[in-house]
Amino acid sequence: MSDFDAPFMFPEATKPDAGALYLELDGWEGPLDLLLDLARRQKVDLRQISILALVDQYLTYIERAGAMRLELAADYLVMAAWLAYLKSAMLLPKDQQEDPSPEELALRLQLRLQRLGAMREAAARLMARDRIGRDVFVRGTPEGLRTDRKTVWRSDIFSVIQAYGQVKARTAPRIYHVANRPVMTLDSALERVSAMLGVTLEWMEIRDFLPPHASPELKRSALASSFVAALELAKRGRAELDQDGAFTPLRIRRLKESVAHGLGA
Amino acid sequence: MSEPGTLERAVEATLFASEAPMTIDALAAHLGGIAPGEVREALAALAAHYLQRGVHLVERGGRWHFETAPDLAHLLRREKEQVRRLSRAATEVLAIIAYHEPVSRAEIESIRGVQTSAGTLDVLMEAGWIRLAGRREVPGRPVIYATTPEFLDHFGLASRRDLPGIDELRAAGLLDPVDDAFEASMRFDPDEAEEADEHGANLPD
Amino acid sequence: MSEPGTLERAVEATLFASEAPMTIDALAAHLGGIAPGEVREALAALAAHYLQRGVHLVERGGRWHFETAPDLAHLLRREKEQVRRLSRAATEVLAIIAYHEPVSRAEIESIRGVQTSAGTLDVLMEAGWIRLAGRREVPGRPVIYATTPEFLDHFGLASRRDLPGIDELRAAGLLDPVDDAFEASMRFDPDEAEEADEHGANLPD
Repeated sequence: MSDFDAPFMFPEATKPDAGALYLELDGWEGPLDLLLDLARRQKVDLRQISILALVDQYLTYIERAGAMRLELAADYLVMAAWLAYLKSAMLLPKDQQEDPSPEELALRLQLRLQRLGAMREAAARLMARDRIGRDVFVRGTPEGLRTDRKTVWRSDIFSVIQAYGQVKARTAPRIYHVANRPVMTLDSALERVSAMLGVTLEWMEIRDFLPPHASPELKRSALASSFVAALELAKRGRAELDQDGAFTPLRIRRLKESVAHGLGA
Repeated sequence: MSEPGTLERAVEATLFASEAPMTIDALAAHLGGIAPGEVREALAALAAHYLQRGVHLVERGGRWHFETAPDLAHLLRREKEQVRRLSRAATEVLAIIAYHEPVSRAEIESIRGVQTSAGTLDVLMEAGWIRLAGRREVPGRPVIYATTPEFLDHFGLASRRDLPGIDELRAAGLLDPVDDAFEASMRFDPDEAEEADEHGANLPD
Repeated sequence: MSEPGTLERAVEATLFASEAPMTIDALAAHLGGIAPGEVREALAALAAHYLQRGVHLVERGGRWHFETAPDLAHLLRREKEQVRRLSRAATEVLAIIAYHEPVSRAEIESIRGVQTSAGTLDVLMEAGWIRLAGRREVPGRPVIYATTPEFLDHFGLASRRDLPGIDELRAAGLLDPVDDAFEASMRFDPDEAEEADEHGANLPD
């Protein structure tokens, strides 16, 4: 909606209360409606209508209503004021006119009346058509169409057997066999290394702690356990470790003063 | 009299029994996957057959149904089934929506020159004749309205092209906004036209 | 084709639109005081005309109305069959019932190791493959289930003894750890996997 429409925007006509005004204006849904009705009384095509004559009719109508001491609704008065301005502008010499020219304003008013008129006529023709429930009727008691959905289930014997196999496989109690691998536990490594450290105060390589005739698998395990045991003893202050560099032989020897502390520290 | 074909009879029975108008696709599906083209042919044969009878087969917005012949209206009119009498405001709003759809409330109001009370659109919605048709992608994103298939049905229109006088109205530019019509008739510089708007708005204050 | 007379068309439209069957007198009165004899003639002409159509004009206890031709009655209630594959959960339950019948729900659950939704058993009942087979005479008297002759039929079994035993299942690799078997089944039947959740009973709506 453009700004131009603003002066023509009024609340929809309310039901007449006891107000005498509405005895006169009740028939119209706002000023544009009244204007359209007045325009129709010129009995010419809305395109040929004389806006000046229309303005006069409106103002006369409003005046007469005022003379009958009716309270006029504000929107009708606003329209009256706007039309009075339009009329005076139309009567002025052309060269004194500003933009927009009164002709333009009049044309806009005319276009709006044409559009409202067209829709009013269209509405009337629409309502006059053969309408269902008034002029034409659909079947009084249609039986109705029903669609019952039925599910047909599909499966096959292999799926059933396979499902059963899976249930059995899934729920069968499971027995786990843990292979008995040759290992040296940390405890026994700790014992071995402690015992061997007690023999001498000299540096010994950690490899010397390994059982000499063990299988390669046990040797790997013994090496790892002995290394951890050596670290543990060093932590307890019972031994010290020494290594020249990465991957060089790791050596270990007993700390003399550690004798006093004992193993349980 | 030539005997009706099997499909013709099936379509006839289905539409007689249906509680609502049916599209060709719905008919085809209901009849167990008949080709829509065959259904269309059967409908054409049926419509021709019923043309001279007391009941007509009609298409409304792509949906088909039987209804009593319009020329028998005087015999059938019933008080108890009187259709709801619409207020003048409601009939105008309905016409504006039908001829301009989709259209926003502000656009309706600019044509009518009065505000539209909320109840007016509600009445039309409740009757099932108009529906919300999304939003206009302009500032404020106003809701826009359009008519429904039930509207075409109720007023006996095969499609919106059958709206009385719509072609003439369109040709006369009476379905164009005032601004467009104004510019067309003034062949005016649009900038000046905008200025004119502003002045127009300020004058009556 | 002879054109129907005015009265015939009026009677046709009136009966079409009427919400209840009408007697000849009611029709005569509705049509503005036509002689009942004329109405009777119109009805006879109409009934003859509709005899070969999809809709018939019939008299029931002195009242006339239109109804669907008897040979097309099936169009009013159409059954739409939808073929669906049994979900994984339902297949498992069915297999357990087949192998262990008669079996209670609690027993099924203890064999499957998961809870069984009521819908799963409903689906199998609906499919006609299992039936209630009484109650187990233990505390709580739980319902027990067994397979039906339709089950044997559908799965092509002469009797339940045709079901492969555990040893055969093992030999066929069907007792392999679930992961392997599951993957094998994925390759075998992709759409099964989609339904593989516990609630996959897929109740019809």
